[in-house]
Amino acid sequence: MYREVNEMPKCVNCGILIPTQELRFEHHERQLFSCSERCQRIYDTYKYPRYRAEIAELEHAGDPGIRLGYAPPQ
Amino acid sequence: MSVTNTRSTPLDTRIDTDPILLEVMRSHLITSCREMGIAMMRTSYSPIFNEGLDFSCVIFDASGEMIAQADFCPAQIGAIPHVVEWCIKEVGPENMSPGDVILHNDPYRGGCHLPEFMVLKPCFVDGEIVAYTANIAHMVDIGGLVPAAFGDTRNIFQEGLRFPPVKIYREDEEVEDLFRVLVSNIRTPRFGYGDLKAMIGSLYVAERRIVELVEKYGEVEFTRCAQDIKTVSEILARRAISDLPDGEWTFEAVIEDDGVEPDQEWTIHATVVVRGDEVIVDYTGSSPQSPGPPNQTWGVTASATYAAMFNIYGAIPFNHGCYRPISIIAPVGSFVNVEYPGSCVGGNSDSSPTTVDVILGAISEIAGKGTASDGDTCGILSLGGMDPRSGEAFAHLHFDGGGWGGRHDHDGNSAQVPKTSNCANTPIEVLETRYPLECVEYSLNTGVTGRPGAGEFRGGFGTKRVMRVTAESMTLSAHTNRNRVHPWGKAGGAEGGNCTVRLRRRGEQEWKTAPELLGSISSGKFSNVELHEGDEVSLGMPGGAGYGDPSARAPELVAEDVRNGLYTLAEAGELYGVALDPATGEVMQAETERNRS
Amino acid sequence: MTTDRSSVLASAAESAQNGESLDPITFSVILSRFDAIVNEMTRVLERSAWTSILALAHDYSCGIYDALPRQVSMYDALPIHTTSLHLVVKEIADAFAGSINEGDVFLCNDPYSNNTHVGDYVTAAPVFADGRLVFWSVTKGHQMDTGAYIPSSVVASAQDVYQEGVTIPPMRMVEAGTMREDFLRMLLSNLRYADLVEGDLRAQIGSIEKARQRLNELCAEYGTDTVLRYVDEIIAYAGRRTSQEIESMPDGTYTGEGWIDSDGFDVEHIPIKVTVTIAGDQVKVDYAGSGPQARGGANGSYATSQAAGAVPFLYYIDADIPHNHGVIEHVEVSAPEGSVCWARYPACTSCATIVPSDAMQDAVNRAMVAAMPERVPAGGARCANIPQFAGNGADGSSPWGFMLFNNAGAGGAAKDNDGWPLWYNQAALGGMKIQPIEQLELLYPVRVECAEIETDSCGFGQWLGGPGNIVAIKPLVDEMITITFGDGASNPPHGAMGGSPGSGGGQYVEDLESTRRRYVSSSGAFTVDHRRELYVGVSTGGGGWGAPCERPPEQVRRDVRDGFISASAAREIFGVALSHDADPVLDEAETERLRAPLRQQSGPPVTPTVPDASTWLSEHMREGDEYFLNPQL
Amino acid sequence: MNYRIGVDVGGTFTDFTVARSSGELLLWKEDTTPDDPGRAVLSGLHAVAEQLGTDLGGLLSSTELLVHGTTVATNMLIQRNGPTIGLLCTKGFRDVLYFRDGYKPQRFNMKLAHPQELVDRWLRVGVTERFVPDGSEIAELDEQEVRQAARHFAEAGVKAVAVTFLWSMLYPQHELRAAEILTEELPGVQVVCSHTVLPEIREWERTSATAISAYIIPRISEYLTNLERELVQAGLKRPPLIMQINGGCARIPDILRVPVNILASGPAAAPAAAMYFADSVGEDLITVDMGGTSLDVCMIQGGRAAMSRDIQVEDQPIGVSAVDVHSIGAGGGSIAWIDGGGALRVGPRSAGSRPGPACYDFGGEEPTVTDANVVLGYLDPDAFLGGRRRLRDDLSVAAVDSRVGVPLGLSTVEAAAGIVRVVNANMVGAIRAVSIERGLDPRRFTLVCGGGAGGLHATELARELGMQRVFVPLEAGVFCAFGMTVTDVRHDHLAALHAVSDSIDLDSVNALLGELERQAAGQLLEEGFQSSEIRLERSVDARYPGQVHEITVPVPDSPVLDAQAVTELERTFHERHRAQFAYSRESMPIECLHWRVAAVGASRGWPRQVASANGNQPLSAQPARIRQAFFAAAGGLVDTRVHDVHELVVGVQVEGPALVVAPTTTIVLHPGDTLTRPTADGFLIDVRAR
Repeated sequence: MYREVNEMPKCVNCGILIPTQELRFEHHERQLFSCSERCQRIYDTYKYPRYRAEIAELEHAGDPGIRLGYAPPQ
Repeated sequence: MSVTNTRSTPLDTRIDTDPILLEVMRSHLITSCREMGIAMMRTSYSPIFNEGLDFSCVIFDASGEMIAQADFCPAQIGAIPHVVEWCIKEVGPENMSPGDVILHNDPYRGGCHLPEFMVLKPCFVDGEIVAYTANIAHMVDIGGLVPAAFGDTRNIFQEGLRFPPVKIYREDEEVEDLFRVLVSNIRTPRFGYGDLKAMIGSLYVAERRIVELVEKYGEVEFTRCAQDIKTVSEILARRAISDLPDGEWTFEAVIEDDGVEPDQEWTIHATVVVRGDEVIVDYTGSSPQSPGPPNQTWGVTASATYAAMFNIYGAIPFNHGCYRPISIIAPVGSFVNVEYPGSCVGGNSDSSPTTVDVILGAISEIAGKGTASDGDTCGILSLGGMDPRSGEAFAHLHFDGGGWGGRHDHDGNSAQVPKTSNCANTPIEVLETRYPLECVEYSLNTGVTGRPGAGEFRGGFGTKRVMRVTAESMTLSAHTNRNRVHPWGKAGGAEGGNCTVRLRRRGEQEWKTAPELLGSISSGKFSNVELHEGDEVSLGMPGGAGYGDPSARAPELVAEDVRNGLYTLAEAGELYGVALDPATGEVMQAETERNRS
Repeated sequence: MTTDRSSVLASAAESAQNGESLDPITFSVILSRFDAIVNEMTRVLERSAWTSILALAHDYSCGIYDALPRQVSMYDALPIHTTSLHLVVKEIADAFAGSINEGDVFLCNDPYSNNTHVGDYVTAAPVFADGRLVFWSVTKGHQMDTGAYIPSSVVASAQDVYQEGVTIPPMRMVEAGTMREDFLRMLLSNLRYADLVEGDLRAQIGSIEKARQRLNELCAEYGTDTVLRYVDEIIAYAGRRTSQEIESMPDGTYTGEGWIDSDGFDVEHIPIKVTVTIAGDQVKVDYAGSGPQARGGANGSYATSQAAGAVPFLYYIDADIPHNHGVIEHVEVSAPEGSVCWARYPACTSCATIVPSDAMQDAVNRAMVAAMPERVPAGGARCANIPQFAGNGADGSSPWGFMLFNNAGAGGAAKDNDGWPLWYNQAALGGMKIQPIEQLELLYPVRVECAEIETDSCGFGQWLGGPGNIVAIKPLVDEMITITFGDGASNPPHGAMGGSPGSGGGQYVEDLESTRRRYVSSSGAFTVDHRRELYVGVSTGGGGWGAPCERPPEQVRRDVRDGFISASAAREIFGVALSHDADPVLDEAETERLRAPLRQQSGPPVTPTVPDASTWLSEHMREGDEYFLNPQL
Repeated sequence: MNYRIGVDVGGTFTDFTVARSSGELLLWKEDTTPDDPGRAVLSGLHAVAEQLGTDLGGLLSSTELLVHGTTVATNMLIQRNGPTIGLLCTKGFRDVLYFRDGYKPQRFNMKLAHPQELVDRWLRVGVTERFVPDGSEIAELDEQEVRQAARHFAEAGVKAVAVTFLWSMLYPQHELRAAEILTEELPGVQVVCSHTVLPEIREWERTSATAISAYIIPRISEYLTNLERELVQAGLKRPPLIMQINGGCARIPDILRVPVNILASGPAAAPAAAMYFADSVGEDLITVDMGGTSLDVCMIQGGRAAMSRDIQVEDQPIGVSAVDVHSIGAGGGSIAWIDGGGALRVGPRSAGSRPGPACYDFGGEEPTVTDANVVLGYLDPDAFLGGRRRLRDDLSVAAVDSRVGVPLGLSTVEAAAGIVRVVNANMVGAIRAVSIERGLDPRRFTLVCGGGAGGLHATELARELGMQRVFVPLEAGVFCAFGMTVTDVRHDHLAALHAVSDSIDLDSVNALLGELERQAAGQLLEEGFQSSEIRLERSVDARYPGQVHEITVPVPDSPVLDAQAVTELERTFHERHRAQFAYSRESMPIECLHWRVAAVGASRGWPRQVASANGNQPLSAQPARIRQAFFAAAGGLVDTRVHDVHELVVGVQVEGPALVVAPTTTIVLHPGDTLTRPTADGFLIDVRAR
């Protein structure tokens, strides 16, 4: 069935669209998507530690942290 | 599980391929890319290709990673790895057959913007995919609201026709009805069709070469070389990075109005983190995406990032290996990673140069040196209508050269398109033969608004072009930057000039901005203005910013600029404190000293 | 609908006597079977569609064509499609000649491949029997979005084919039973509400697939050759009856003129001129002299120009005659290329099915009414007051949009019959449906504030035009984007044989705080603020037929009692005097007195005879209100 | 001895069938008494009891099932002779009935008149009140306006009021309150609310069903309540059941809650009756039931009668699910008349039973189809209703002559033959509507012919349509009444509960289904069914999310709905969707809206013999053995043999021209037609093609 790009997952680290292969990984009991091993590592070692608080905020709005740095549009 | 190792996984540095063979193989591949380019240039219809060279030819290995390219448009080279990688993933190699060609231009799927058409061809040997060849090129018209695409579009539907991965060739056969769809939705079907065929033709050229290679050296050898080619570049890239001190540096700049909300500015904010042999470029802190077209797709942002990084790489064979040490973080739905159905046609041309300068700005903090900001706009004008001579519809995508920023050791180049797009200016004669336009003036832009920033090493001059409409009527749209924001100076250098788009109705004396003449929102970005025969449009490109204290500039250089008509005597005085003899133009040392102290 | 087909039997019997071994019962069974199959297609599409424009409003047509292709049945089709769909089917057949296989489905929306307009998506499947192509099973559905630069499938302000949406020339969508997913994905990427549109496309395909199965059954049951022989006879039968009908019309040359409100920008009152020639059993309809092609979407395509001229003759002849190729071939339509009736590539034809076509139909009615008053109705509503609403999904809602049909104008009166309400336009002749208000409110973030008859909106006459109505829509989220295409507000439906024109009607946005109103011409694009604004449409009534003073006073009394017309109109125009009770009492003596002078009056067979005749705006605009001609977003 | 009784009130006759546990049947016809149809029911039951050698009390006290059907309501709509009614609706929406679905059929027919609403516009009143889908009350009910409306209605003398507010099927508060006020302001005026009649979305169908209900309720409520009272007083132990348009029956209180269900109530029993003979006639049938006033046609394929939720009666949609019966105003009582254009027309106006056809001698002066049949010699004046009524053929002749013959310059017989030809053509049209016009070839079907007047026309209708076989059951004259004694008892219950299959709350769904099942089954138990005789059918209206219309799919038959059952449900939905619409989108979940439970009480199959001689003995007066009857094919009036039904034992064969007289109907055999009696059940006629 047709999937518009905005329905496809984005990499939790770099924000790129993940067309088909959904590389899932578990992170602090959360199911997350990343586009590659590298992004997963960068998320673990840089993005998450650095933005822990902001990410927690976003998660309340159902965003795993891909819209970091500004209030999500809606 | 949660990874704790903060370093990138240690690199396997063993290169067991004989270095000679590796070099042969690599140059062979690069030559193949060049051949693709030549084929493209010779067979394409549109000036943007055979003159503007706005395309890139690339070869990927079976794993979908770039192994070769010739020096083409960096903005495309940086994005194409992702386009190809995601394209292969979405279609699935198992669904590809020999002779298939896949067409793709979806900006939300790693692409740059709609006009950037990418064709991809799997190369088969004995029923196995051994490599892919791809060509990414800028189609002038793709339907939509604006002929030649660039204006103040508000969403993807206004920008034109979008192709997620779709097979346009099946087993060496044109998928005819799909071509029909394509040509019925673009204003210049003959060109569109011809250019697309040229792109596809170039894929066949490269494919032949690759097949030769594989047949000559065998698939195993070929595959190993492909791996090693990338590894070698990665090793060199990581070395270059390791030479930098670890640390974080931040820089930001703004993109002025998006054509929809004139008074709003859009921030590109980057933090460059150096960790040993890898770099993280984190755009967190950039603005949300704008309603108008200057947003960057993920691919554009990645390209700009790589383009900037390559400045510190130096001469490294350019392939996927170079990307591996670089990680990018681009918040979804932000100005640097636009989300469907956000508009984004302008990001690739006019925002990405600024992004590059932002990264360079940050890096220069690290590496010292650095540069002042370039003009950073392509000064794009989209013109479309009926050509009375051919009776055919035409669409012209016009861009011109701006001035680059002064470097720490020399002046900025003049009249050169932004560094993200090493495209050439379209020659006047070609312009006039191809389109119902007459070029009234084409010179360096020495005007006060546009002139470059002064500095020990001044910025380069932009161009000034005036064109007159020779058709009964045509529509003009524009997408330019730096109409209000100035390129920033460095190390005491003055800020650069502004871009100007002015219009003059036939028979009138004075030049007007689009808002003055037509009440459009923005003077730099607007869509489908009706021009009539004899109307004129003037495009002044901004000069780059200056590097270093102007008073440190060698007076002789100033004198030479004046001799060359770039500065007036008066300007030499006010900008550089250099006094010249009105009669001879010689530097008057004593007076100059006095002015400068 | 039950129509008495006894004439069918008679005719078949007669041809049976002519030596052909035709069995009258088999004849009418097969004739009705085709209609039944098309009905089933219609139902499948309506019941399984995803957007209200198809599932509720019924804006689509289904048909069966033979291999040539000739129209075999379009039982329940929209008139504008009835006489034009064969053209695009032929384009498709030609485009793929030689490579048409069982299980294929073709798609086309290209007005320059003889489709009607870019909003109409044609899906066609070849039907094979005994290994040969014998029929085409076809649906044409008006899709909700075409990927135009603003969210509508009918963008009056688009200036070329590139702005009005994605053009799909004949295209193979399903290949031997397998959907071409990559093409589908590509197509949907270029449309808004992709998920709904995919549903609608699949529903269209389902509908033609259903017909394919049924046609196979039919051939199996009677034998392919037999079926095809009866197809010939069915077409011949319609042809014979049409000949008889047209022969009974007075030979001669007749001219008529009407006007289109505007070109979508600043040119107003574009003339539509027609010359109709009836000779024997053939009709020629020529639009020479009509205005030049428009800058915006008000242009006709070749297909619509062909249809618009022919449709009136489909309702001049006996309604019982099946509308197949045998009828169509009796009417020949011509229009100058480059005119507003038939535009040149790449002109925008987004409104082709309605704006030019409705006026073209009514021009024929204007031309013919005096010659054969008993057959020709007064002018019907054109397509004004069918706005497309859309929200970009701000305020948390997801992007939404729908086309509202409930405010459509009414049909014209005919001799012996008052006009129907909700005519939509001459292209539909009442053949679409309104959306249940509860469905609208359930599916979209809007509230319907009212939907009722508008008093005195109908054309007056011995027979009344149908009444227009007033509908008020309150957006609940967003700046509601409102895109209206349409016609007839300043050039209202004409009255015939002494009847008066419809009101013309109009639309406005009311600011609920200041009560200021922004009146908008019959086409334009604007927004309605959900915090303080209300969209109000007042649609036109149809034209009246015959002198009002001939309408029976008791009938007029009930019209007033029920609010179709006002007491003052009854007195002044109908010459009927009534008491003021809720159930008024007729004053017969006074009525006689009032009617005497009215009976003396006489006028032209058709009114108005000049452009820009509507007085609705001047009657309704108040101090401080503004008027906008074709506003753009 | 136990009895099961079917009583079918037609426009002209009231038919009775009494089945005995021993298997014997008793058939009876009684004149309908339009002013108070109950009288005929009672007097008929008296007569029947007498036939059975007992009295009314004796009969009713041992009656385990009395099913009653009536076309009274249908005829009210057909003849538009109902009372003036009012309609109260949400302000701004008083034209819902007028706008309809905005769809014009026959759109190339410029002379097609717009259908007349059941309530004139001046009596459709809008009042301030409004709910919106999410349940918020954005406008309170303005009670003052309701009272004003009531006064307006009072002045207009309305007999009933329909209350139809937007969204009332979800939020009935305003309708309920408005009804209270109206009842209080308008004593004696009945008030019907749309949320009780048709609690489904779509205001037009709901409003129409409610308006129809209001239009018919004054008459039927008075009638039914009286009837029940009298029957119970007379000793009936179990409450009488009323035949419903859905082919099942229900109790009177249920009917009065949803009056629209009583429409075409009689004819809905036809399929049950017809299927009873499936062994001898097969399962592809077209049933026609021609009574005094209307002709009802029903299509049965593979033993299943077509059902529909889109039925319109006289252009008014009824919304509820119904046996797809097509009715037109054509019957023995249909009046022949000359229209303005000088054309001979028959119906839809009917003389009913009072005054009835001219020959009844109740003062009727207009010629009816029955009169024509008398004139043509098909009806034996002395044998009508087994001789219980002497027909005055002289009055028939007079009526046909004066009203048709003379004006058209035709002889009496020619005029009568014309009347029959016209009414046949009308009936053929009705049969075409359900067969040929749906692309079904009637020649594959057997014409099952019921109704007192059916046998008179059956062979001609068949011939006209090219049908070869006609079946006339012994019970033809009381066809539907008979059906009622063999029909199932059925109760439909539904409730709205929104659920999407991928996030479905199984507990609440199970709770809801359980509740619906308790209600439905409970009713049957009260009505004396053993739980072993009760069958529960569960279904749900579902669609893909985003779709507009639903399809009804069966809910898996597991005691509780679990994840697996949901998967099952999804699968069924995809399959049905593909079967019906030729495509499905299996990657999508499904959205469920209305949950339905039908409880069916299976009718106990009693042994069955021939309708007992003694039951009918007194009915069968001796007919004249030879009569003059008109047969065009035979060149006019010819001597024709007349057979009594009881002479015709199984295996007999009769060649036309001939007349076969049964107590409740007469069969006309035209030259070339051959009648046989394959079983005791009835007669099979092989129709000679023209």
